[in-house]
Amino acid sequence: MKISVQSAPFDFAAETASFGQGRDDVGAVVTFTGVVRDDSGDLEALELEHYPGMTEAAIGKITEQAMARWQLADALVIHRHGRLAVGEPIMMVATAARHRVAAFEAAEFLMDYLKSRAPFWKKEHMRSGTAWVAAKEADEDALNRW
Amino acid sequence: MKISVQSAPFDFAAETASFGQGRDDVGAVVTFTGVVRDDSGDLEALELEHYPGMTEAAIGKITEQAMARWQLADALVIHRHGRLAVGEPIMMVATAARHRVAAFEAAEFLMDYLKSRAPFWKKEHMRSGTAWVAAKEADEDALNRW
Amino acid sequence: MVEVLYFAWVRERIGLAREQVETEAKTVADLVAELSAREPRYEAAFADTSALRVALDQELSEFSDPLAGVREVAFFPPMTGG
Amino acid sequence: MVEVLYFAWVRERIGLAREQVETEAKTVADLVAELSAREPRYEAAFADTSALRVALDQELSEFSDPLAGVREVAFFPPMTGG
Repeated sequence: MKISVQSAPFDFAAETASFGQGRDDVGAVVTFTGVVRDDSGDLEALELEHYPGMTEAAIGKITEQAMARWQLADALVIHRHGRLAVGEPIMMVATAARHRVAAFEAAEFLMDYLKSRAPFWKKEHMRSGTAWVAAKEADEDALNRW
Repeated sequence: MKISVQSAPFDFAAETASFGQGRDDVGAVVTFTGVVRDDSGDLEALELEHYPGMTEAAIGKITEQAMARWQLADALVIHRHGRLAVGEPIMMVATAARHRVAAFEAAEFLMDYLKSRAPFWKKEHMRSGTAWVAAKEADEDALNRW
Repeated sequence: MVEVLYFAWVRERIGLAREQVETEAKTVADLVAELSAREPRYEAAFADTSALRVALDQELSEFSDPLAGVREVAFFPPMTGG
Repeated sequence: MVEVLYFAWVRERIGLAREQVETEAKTVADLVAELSAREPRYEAAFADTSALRVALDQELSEFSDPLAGVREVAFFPPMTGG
């Protein structure tokens, strides 16, 4: 299990190269990568604020829960903070399990958690000004299904 | 969109390096990798037979359906055939979409399809003998939810 | 004349990967009956068609489907890919 | 004495990232009332607590929770990570 909250870019290839490898009980590896998207055509960058200390602890705790619930062989969460340009990866999650359903469900659960319970806040820097991103009810609903 | 049915190993890092990149409408990339697992402790290798011609066409068609249904920015399916040792990657799927739910759902749909509709057959080479893997009702049920 | 293909344990049981078959069969089921009547190894392979799948010209099909115009028929067990 | 932290637009509205607060407040809600009474910028930040979240010693908590033994209180809007 690896949790990292960092401002530096992460290397997806390096992170996934050894993830879930060298074990004969891993049949399924799922990864999710979140990327800065520009829906308005007006976005210059995203700024991610977080709560140092709480962020790592909270993600670590929920990832341990996911490991136990879906009997994961391994799990990885990397989340960036700071200023990110359109097209840059914001975060990634990886899960390794015996079966595909467990690997998919655990990755989705971690994503739903990160969207609505991990202490991150996004601010959009647009050519026309700046604005904090509002929380979506859909993200809260997504978490409640677990 | 890329579909490949091949006996050679694939390079996950190389395949994902450029996947879904350089577009400002991609917010979510999901990958799934299937790995040869040894549940019995007796497995030497897996042998995958397929139906050349039909395999590529069938996967291409279903991937086009997934692209349209979940409005994917891109999709990738690589599936190996031939003899594969425990721990070797069998196949991978990748999906790129605006939102995470679409990327996850499309990847799961493609997996459910590949498990029960793509013309592949697995044979287990065990120390104690060989046996064709039986289809699982659960895989058929999984496909029917879509 | 149709090209008939066999995969996985169907191929192993019949002992052939493909063959050309001269037939007047109207449906897949008719063709199965013709083949089963040939030899015990065919009869064994086709004993339980509920355990088999068929593709006509590389499209998954039903045993009740007509063979008119079909060039390639493939028989195989349920798929186990991924 | 508790350490009070503010994040995102709560931080911007109050104009502070953190401060030490001398308080006898029994609950988070009491602390919010004390802070709101200080200055308009606090009042503005805490105007609608249904739009806010609170963490006590880095655990998500409720506004009705007691402050006894708590060293760190953080106020912030609903999270928008991932």
